[in-house]
Amino acid sequence: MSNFLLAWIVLIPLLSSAALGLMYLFSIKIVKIPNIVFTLIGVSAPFASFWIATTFFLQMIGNSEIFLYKAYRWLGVDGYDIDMGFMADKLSIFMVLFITFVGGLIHLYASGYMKNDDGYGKFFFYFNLFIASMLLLVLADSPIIMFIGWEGVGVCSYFLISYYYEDEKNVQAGNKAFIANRVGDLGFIIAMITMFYYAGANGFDYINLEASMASVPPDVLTFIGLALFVGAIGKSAQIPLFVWLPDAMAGPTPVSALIHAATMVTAGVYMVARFHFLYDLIPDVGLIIAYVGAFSALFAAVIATKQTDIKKILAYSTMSQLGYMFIAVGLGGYSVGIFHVFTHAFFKALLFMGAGAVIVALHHEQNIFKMGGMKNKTPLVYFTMLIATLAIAGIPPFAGFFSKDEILLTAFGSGEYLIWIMGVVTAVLTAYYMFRLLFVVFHGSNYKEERKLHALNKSITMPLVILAMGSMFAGLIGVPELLGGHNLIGIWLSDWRNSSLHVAHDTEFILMAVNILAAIVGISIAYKKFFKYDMKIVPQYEGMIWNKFYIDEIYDRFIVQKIKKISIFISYKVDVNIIDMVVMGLSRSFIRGGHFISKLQNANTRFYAFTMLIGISVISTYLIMVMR
Amino acid sequence: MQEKEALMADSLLSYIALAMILFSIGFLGVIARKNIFIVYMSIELMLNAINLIFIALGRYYESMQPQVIALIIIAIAAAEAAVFLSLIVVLYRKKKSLNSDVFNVLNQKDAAHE
Amino acid sequence: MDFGILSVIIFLPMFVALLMLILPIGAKGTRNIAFLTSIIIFILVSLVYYNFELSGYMQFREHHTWITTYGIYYSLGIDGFSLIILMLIATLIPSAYLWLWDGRTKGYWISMMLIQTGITGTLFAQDLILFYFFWEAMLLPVFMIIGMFGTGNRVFSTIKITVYTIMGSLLMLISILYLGVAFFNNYGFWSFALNDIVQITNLTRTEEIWLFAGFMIAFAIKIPLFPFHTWLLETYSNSPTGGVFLLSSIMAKLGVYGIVRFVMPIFPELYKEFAPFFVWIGIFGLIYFGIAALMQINIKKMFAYSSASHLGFIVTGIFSLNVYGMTGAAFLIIAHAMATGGLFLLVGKMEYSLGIKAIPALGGIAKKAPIFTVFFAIMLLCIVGLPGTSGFVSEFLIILGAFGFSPSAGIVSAFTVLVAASFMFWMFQKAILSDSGNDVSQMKDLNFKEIVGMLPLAFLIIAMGIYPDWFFYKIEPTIQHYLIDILEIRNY
Amino acid sequence: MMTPDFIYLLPLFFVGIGAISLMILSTFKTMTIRKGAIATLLFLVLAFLSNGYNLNSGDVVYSVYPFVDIFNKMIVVDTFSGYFSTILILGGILTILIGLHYFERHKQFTVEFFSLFLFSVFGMMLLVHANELISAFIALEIASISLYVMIGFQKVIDKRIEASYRYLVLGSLAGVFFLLGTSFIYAATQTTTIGTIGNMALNTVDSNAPLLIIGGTMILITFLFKIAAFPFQSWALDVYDGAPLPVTAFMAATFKAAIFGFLLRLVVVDFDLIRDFWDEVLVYVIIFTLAYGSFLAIIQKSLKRMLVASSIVHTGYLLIALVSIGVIGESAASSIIFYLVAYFLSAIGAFGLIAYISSEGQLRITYDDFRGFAKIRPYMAAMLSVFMLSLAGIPSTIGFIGKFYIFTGAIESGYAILAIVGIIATFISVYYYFKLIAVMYFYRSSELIDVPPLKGIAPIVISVIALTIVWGGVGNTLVAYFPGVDFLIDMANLSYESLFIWQ
Repeated sequence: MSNFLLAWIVLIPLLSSAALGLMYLFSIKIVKIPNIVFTLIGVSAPFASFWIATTFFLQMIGNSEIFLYKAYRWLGVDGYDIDMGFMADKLSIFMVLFITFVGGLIHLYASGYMKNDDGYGKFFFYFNLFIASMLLLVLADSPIIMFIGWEGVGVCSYFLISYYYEDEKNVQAGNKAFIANRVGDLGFIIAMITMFYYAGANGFDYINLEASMASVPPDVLTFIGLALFVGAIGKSAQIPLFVWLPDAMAGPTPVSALIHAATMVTAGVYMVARFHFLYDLIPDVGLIIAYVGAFSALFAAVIATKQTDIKKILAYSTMSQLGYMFIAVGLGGYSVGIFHVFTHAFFKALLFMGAGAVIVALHHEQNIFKMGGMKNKTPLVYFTMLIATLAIAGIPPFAGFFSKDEILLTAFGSGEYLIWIMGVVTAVLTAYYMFRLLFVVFHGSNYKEERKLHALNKSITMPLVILAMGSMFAGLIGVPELLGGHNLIGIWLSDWRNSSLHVAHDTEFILMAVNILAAIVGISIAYKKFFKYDMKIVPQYEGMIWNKFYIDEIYDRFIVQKIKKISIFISYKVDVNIIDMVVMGLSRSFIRGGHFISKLQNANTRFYAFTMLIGISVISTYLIMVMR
Repeated sequence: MQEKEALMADSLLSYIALAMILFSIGFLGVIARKNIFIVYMSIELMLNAINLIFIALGRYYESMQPQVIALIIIAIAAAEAAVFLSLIVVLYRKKKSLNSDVFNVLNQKDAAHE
Repeated sequence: MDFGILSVIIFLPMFVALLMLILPIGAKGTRNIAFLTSIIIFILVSLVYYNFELSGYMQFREHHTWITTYGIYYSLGIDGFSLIILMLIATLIPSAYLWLWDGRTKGYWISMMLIQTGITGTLFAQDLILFYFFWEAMLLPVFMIIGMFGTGNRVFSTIKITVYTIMGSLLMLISILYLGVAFFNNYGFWSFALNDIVQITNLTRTEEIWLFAGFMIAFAIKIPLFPFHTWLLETYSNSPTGGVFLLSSIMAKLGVYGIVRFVMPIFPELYKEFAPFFVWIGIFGLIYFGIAALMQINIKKMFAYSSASHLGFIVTGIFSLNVYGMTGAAFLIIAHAMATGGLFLLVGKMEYSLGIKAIPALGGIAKKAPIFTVFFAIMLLCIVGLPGTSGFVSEFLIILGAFGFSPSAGIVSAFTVLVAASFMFWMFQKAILSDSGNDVSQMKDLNFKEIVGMLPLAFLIIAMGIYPDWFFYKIEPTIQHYLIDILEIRNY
Repeated sequence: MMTPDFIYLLPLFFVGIGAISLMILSTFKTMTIRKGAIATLLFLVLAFLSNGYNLNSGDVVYSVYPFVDIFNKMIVVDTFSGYFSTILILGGILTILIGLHYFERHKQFTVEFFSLFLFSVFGMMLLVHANELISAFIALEIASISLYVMIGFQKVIDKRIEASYRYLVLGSLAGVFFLLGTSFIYAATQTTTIGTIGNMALNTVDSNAPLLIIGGTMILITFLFKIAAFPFQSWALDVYDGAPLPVTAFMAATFKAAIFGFLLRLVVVDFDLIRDFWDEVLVYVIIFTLAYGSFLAIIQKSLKRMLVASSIVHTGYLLIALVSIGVIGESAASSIIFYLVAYFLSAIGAFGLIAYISSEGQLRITYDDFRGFAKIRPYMAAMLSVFMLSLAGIPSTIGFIGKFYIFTGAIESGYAILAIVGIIATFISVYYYFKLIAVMYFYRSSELIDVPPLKGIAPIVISVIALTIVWGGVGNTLVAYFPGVDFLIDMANLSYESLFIWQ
């Protein structure tokens, strides 16, 4: 069995990234290397991984075999081994497939988008490194190996967000992302360590953990579950750690498309699904997850309705969609969640790339109210965007509809009506703000200046088309039985399926209708307000929503500034004025004592004789006392 | 016989008491008097007090040894006297004064000079 | 009489240094010979490493009487724990020499060689007086190198570190003498050899606590642990690159080494009894120094705080009384030494060519010096403890150990993932990446020698992150030996 | 083997004859300083050789009373005295060798100075040979009086005269107490011979015991004064500071050794029962001495005064060992002897080197005068650093070994508190010793640049001393068949044993 190929799925992008990095340094230091070389290596890597993954996929069809490959003993302390192991089961291989596929397309897109950037090679170095880490995250067979990938994607996203590092606020955005992720990682590590001590007795890979999970006391399980979920929150930008995601849009658009829409942010969802054996045992934690998801979804959707920066809108919508996914996984419908991850990857990547195309065409203009009328100027972009928007809004038969419908079905079916209501409201809002964007950008007519549009070359448009296909038909693999399809994704991920919910068919129909209705309502509101949208001046928003509920400011005021104050207090007050004072004060007191003593050295013979007399008398008195 | 012993002991004690008084006077002189001549004389006084003790002891023990010691001490005192007097001369030449308190260039306040 | 390879490793640099001192050779010649010496020593050390057997006991013993009357022996030996530090020294010093290559005077090189002698001697000594001997002797060249080649208020900081450190070591000396006397009263003959001292049985508990304190304070000052750290800032920010490099990456670790080598075997009971205290001191230091580093303007002071924070973490590891924590500590000693050492070298270059240490006055380095930035980033990520670098493995293990010691300690110590990241990335952004309009045109990128010098560090950092196991197997028996034979903890 | 008594007295004889003959020679006009120095050296070397012969000839440990019928056991010649005579004669030789340059440069010195010098050496040697209180007093006075004169020899300089005067007054004051003590002891025991006193003291009536104790204490007070221990230390700073540098070196290095030589003999042999009364006093004396010396030394600007103040501290260390004699006789006594050697070497090296440096027109007094000295005279700076390290007791110098013994002995005899106080004093001393090294190495050069070049005998001697110090620190009989630390310790032990041959 050619299990070692699993390692190569990760290894190929890793090696190519290493090669790219060295070549980049070489090219900036010694002799320029033409971009085409970088392009070939960089773009081919994910597709190669995709091809290998496909072979495994094909082997898996029909049977529920799990491929394991232990490359080497990563860490062996005291007879306890942790292996650098790779595991391909249906979940991970499924993830790998669309990560490599969408990732490859985005590489392709980036090769066109970045072609005039002088850091071209560096960009692909980061991109491949990111793909490698993401694949490691997905394919890892133990939490700790997963954590390596987990952090790898984090640092890649840091470097890619602060890609244009000359501008300070980009780097700050990167820092923000990294720190927020780190807060999550803190939870992850704590969870991992706890798991190690309570369940790691006979092996730390998922299989053994799953086996020994039952023996863990329930409160510890809850603790682990919550801590893990903190990690997921950090990665997937849910309340309260979502603040980094909007700022992360500072990076180049392909980065936003790949990392902050399609792959990395969904790692949290994947992790919850991966640890389903844990979360199955603690449904109440699952419920918390679902509520957090629902709140985040609603919250982000509300904020998105007032944003003017096209990428920010998409960022918030990403967060909102992630909220949907967490609703699903929280309620045990892991397969549903993954399904939405899958579809979302397509249409969200597509949206970002379309937005990127528009931005490029308009010479890096990002405010939607400075755009308009793109429909005629870039029809292809328009149509692809339209498809994607329909998909995200949840209009059948586009991809988004099925997954979202299943999520809401899960919510309703497991009796969490509050969550369900929030989901529906979110759906309305989603449709509203997405079409608002679409109308303003493509139908609106306040892009007056007649500058020549920036041309879009093949490598940008082609991925658009492919992804458009994806977002049109990706949903079809999950058509519910109800509509005569048989839910392939559900069958494929049968182990991750929430078997415990049974909803009557007519209820299901009603729910579907509600969803479609919600979408239509949203679209019609958007149509009313923004179709044929024409205003001479860019609207200035104020208020809570426009200011994102002041969350950033609150964090800054109540956390960052406080810590800075403490830091200054410690390093400039405590250390200098207290601890060092003690040390130096001691030495100074010695000097002072010396100066005092030296008064006795007054060079007066009679005084010296007198001191002698005193000394003698003291000693003699002592002797007499002793001899008594 | 016994009375003699006792008598001698008493007289010895009185001698020693006298010697100690002289000794203390000498010491006080060294401390109290400014004039270096008198300081010198006080020291001589102390030495002689000790001579007195030795001689009294010699009489008490009826041995010659203390007498010899006393002589030796006198000799040493003479040697010291030589040095002392010459120093007094030099000091007087320098400061035109016999007040011992004026010789204080070595005090800590303005140390660091040669 | 026969001197083994260890003696050669100790005294070769010293003899070379003295020779240089006498011979009329210029700075350049001295430098070349110093570099050659370090290479030879590296070869010798690799021989030692190769021949080192997998056991927790002392190897390569050398045992000669030195001062017979008082049973002071010239006694050397290494076990796994010293071995890795030895490997570290032998690897770091040639790279450091490559970095200090240009513009250093003769005295600088001689001091460096003498420091090397002191360090290795401290590492090998198996006799308390001999240890103290090297421990102090190591201080003098440091005193010289900081005072003569330092910057800023160097004389003050030199006197401060010297007096401060000597205060600690004098307390240790008193404890050593007391132990020697106790041994004499116990067995009727004098000996200061570690193997004999550990057999003392006639100490009352009070005495033991005092002696323990004497040792611990000496080492705590060297490390430095929480209340004894105020010498750190001036010294680090004022000392020259070579000095701060050795101070931060090796000597601080020798404090930890001293705890493991002497305090643990001599006072095993107290070691176990006070373990919680030191674990928490370490964690407290980790967070305290981490927060203190947050707002430092002077980049060297920031690194000073950060290494103090990591050393606190190391202390947590060695006191966690289980194999994970101790192995992690040993691993972090190496990882941190390489990362911090590399960072100080890089910063030293920056200071050398730009003449500024203040973070706000920097910025835009990345554009000028990409390779510099790449290495800087690697070291930084190791400090931050990113998976894939050696930093993560060690931090993970120490957290594991701390958790095994007490879950609360484990959870608190997990905050290390936040501590370093918070200020390191801020510094990276301000000083290296973002272009804040300062004139950094003087900044040169690394030349060939510097790249060669930095490569082994970077390579090891990454290799130890990706394949840590390969670096463990020589040390693990030693840790087991400590735990099972010395501390007699079987079920950790 | 048997040697005629005369041989035993040869060292004393040579020095005494030398003193007298130099006094005669000094009347000749043709006699220059250099010639006088050479003559002095000649006699000292003769004494040294004969003394070495005594040490090596015969048994390892020997003790004889030469010419018993004449001297009646007033003078003893044993390994102990031989060992100390070695130190003293060596001190004399080194002082002359180092100070020669100084004596030549400063006009006021004449050949009589050397005669006085030899007299003081003679007195000190007599002191360590003395086996009887009065002869000890005579020896003490010979040494002191000639020192009084030597100090005031440059009578044009105020401070010399004053120092001499102060020393004279206070010294004779202290001497009187010695005599007082002697008289009490005689009253108690009817003898002044060491050894007999002890025996008498054992079987004397109790009513006499207080006399004995008070007398002993009075003698102790004299010696505390001479070694500048706490309540009697005030003179030291002035006198040493006022004296010419070579004389200061001589006093600091050798006189202290001589005093301790006799004190040790007295205490070890005779005053067993008195010692118990002293111990508690001495503990306080030590603590105050260390504190006083440290406090004084830490604020000095003048290097000379700093060294003097620190010599008070070293007195404190020596007294620590003196206290611990009560419990662990041998090791404590030998630790005193060893430390005396260590301090002797360091002090004579430091003072001598400074004397040599400031023998030119411009004088280097304060720390600041030594700024950047390493740039001008690297080798001298290195030597000076070695002496400072040795005084501070940093490992790899003999000073460390000395401190090591003292503190070990203190702990062993249960005076851990004294050891800690000593350690603290050491810790403070690190500050003021290292300050000099820092000043010499870490600063740009100061304006004082005219330093005598490394020529003449003095630098060689000083460097030899420096090497000896380092060798004494790391010396190991296994490294080479060359006397190292062990050798010194064995010598110390032997000389200690020799005290008990007749008891």
